[in-house]
Amino acid sequence: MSNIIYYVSFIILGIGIYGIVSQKNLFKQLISLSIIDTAVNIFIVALGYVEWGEAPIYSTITPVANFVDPLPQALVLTAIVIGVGILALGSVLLVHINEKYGSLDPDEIRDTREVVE
Amino acid sequence: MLREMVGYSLVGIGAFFYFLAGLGLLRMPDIYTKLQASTKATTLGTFSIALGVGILDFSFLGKAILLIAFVALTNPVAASVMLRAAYKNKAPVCKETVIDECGTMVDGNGGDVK
Amino acid sequence: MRRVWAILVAGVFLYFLVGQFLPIIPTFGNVDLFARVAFDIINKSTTTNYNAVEFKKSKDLEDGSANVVTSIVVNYRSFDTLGEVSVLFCAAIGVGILASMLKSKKRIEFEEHKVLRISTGIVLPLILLFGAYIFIHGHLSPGGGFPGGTTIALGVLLLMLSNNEFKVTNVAKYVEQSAGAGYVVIGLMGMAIGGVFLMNFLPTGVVGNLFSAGVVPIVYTFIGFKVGAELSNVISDLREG
Amino acid sequence: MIALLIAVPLVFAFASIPHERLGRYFLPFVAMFNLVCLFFFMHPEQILEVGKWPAAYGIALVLDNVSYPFLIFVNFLILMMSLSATLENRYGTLLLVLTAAVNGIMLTGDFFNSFVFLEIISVIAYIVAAHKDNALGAFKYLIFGGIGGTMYLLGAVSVYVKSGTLNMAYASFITDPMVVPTICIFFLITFLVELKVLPLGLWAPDVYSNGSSVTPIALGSIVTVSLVYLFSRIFLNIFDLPNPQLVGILAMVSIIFSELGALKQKGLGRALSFATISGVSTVVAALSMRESEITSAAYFYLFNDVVSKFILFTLFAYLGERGFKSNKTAGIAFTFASLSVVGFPMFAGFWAKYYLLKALFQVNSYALPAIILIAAVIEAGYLIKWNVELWYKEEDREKDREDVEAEKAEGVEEVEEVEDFVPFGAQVVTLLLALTLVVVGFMPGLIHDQTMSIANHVLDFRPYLDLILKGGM
Repeated sequence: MSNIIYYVSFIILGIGIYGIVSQKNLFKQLISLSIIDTAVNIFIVALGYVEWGEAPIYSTITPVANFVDPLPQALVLTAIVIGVGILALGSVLLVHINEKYGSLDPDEIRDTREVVE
Repeated sequence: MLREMVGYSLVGIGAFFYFLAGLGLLRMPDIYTKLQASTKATTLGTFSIALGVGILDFSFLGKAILLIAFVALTNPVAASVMLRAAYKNKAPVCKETVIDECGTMVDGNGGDVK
Repeated sequence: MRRVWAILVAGVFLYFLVGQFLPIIPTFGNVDLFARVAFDIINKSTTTNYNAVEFKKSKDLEDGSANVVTSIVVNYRSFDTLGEVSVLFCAAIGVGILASMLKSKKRIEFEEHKVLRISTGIVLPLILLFGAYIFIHGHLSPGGGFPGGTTIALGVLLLMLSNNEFKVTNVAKYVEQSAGAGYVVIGLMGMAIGGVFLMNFLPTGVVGNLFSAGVVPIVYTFIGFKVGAELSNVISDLREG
Repeated sequence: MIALLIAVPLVFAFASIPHERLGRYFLPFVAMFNLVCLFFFMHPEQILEVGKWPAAYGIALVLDNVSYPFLIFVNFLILMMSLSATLENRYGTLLLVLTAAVNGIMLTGDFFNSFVFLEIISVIAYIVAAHKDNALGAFKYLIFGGIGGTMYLLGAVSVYVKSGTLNMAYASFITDPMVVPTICIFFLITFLVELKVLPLGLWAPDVYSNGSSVTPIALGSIVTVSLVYLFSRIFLNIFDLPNPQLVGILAMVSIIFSELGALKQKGLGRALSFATISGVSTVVAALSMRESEITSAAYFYLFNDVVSKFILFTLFAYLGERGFKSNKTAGIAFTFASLSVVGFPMFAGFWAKYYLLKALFQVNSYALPAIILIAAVIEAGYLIKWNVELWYKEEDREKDREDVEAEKAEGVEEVEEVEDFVPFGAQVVTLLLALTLVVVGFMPGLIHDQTMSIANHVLDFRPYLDLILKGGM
């Protein structure tokens, strides 16, 4: 039962994968990708939790170390920034697709393509 | 003792306003009334919760007042901008609407405006 | 049919995660910090012997930032951060390239809102100040270059939403250039002074002071400027088309 | 000192932001600088602990006998690409960062660091894939690559949980038979996506066939070589590949389907893309065997495949609708490259297939050789068909002129000399590479000695471990 946060992040991950495979709309696929990112980030932060540990910052409240593992947090910081970059890139690609084919649905795109080519 | 009573009752009032906001979001018929309910409540709710916590813990009072100032500065503007955007995009009005002061909405009596 | 496939794929994956992966990771909260490198990083004793660190007392440690996450991000694993900056940099360039390739070069125009415009005048300096605060205090409190830069870029976004004529000028590009090159140059300075790339060559000071942690605040300031300029460029590219 | 290989391209990339065209002039010089540094100032077996933090805490860059030849090869390819491809505005800057990233992914000895470099490479790959208005293909790649990247992150983090550090050498201490396969599956998914083994590599044909001279070369040659390096580092050097049969079967199925796909295609671009998939799948199938002769042959195969596909794709990009009648140099290079892909004697490709088959027969493996031979026959079929078609193509001058006029009317003023359509740089580069293939065809020892040395080093993890443990923990 203590592992519930792992299960939660796995379920979010499963939702993301389900979304990518089941959804036709390309924008929804991008959102699903971002959901997967989020799930993995939650999971990684959870991996570093030490019971009764505090946020890993030396301050007036916590002058001596009794911290959770800070390294996964640092990794997640990097992963979040990378995720943002990919999300921005994906959305501008979608703007392109929408301009070229007038739709974000693969079926309609295929029809337009056949007409064009 | 008095301090705690005042503080907790302020926090309680804030929580009540948040509850009202949630209720308004569920019960109100269109976006204008929904936003009206939720912004009023969140602004006031945030004010009184921040003030309540500030009174409970005096070292936080300065920060609480600052917080209130920022919320007062931003929240109404955000709500106004959102409503304006909804209005410009001709979001549908509920049937009970009587007055449209800007006068650009097609049908004063409401109904689904496309 | 698609849904069946999707449920199948997600199910297989979940089965793998729960059945294979979950048993090999420690249960939530039961982490043996001693077995991980993070333990020595928290105590700032990867090269020296173990000594408990105390806030505002410990002096001249190998790494002086009070925020341990920052000391990992900008000091112990600074090379990762250099890569991270490059990822964002490439994404920004990509958005620029792709936005300039769009056929409809129509700028997004709108009517200005007086209330928004006036209140922006009041709020914007506060937002910029807050962004600068976040990245300057990155080694003392939660925050750092990336959130700080994002906050600044949000200020630019607010300005853009409230003001129809506002344009991000070429200055943003020069800021981006000099801040990005500055980070690498700091790394190369470490190479010139200490012989190793990205070395922390300044004195680290007392844990918890503003002027401490050596190059960490400087690097975070560079990152803040770079991310702010970069994201402003992204926003402006998307608007100008 | 090793860090210069990464720092210098990055500085130039950052410096070229405000001036859009600057990056593309920097690129050849930076690649030259890297090559000179590698040849004259660096030698294998050295380690750099970035920021002076000992290996397990910080990030260690390692230059050893495996990464050294790979680095030289990749930087050579980048130099060749910078001379042959037409780079539009800002692509130069991107490729500078790509140079830094591929050098980084080969030097780094840290899982998370390699994830970061992998993501830089992927982000650049998505942008480059969208070249020539191919946003749909790029988006497909983005979705596949995004999942792959996430899996790599999960793998890296599980290494951290199990070994307490992210260092690759320390990760080789994980020997628990329960744990290693699970970690490896995460990494494997990434590599199946990025090395385009078929079920997960479905994005590749759309991306490679967009008709630009940058995309297939940057992705198909440079990125592929660096990822094959990472594949061998993780699965041959650090961990043992847990279920090689499965990978082998996947790769073999991928070879068959990609060759059939290539046969079916009407356009040359898509046919070549499928041929690339088949080539890389062969390398993956051979590498999964974990045997030194086979590994060496696989690297030889990779060399031949990458160089000849470089030539084919470059010429395809400039060819457009025309044939070889007006440009014999390009035609000769194209024919040489296709003969080498097929494995005609006197070319490097012959030796690649010969060594591979010989090594496979020595370990009594017959399924893969059969598939390789079938694939070679199919490849011979469609490549010779295309060669004949292009050599005997009657150039439709009327149509060309109409095209030119139509383009002029649209305001594009580039395609004017119909006579000499391949730029001078591309002609020289492709001819040079074609001659390299011939030279290697006569003297296979040149490459074979190198690949043998790589194979022997990559299959023995102790030198690598010693190099990093030198400082001690």
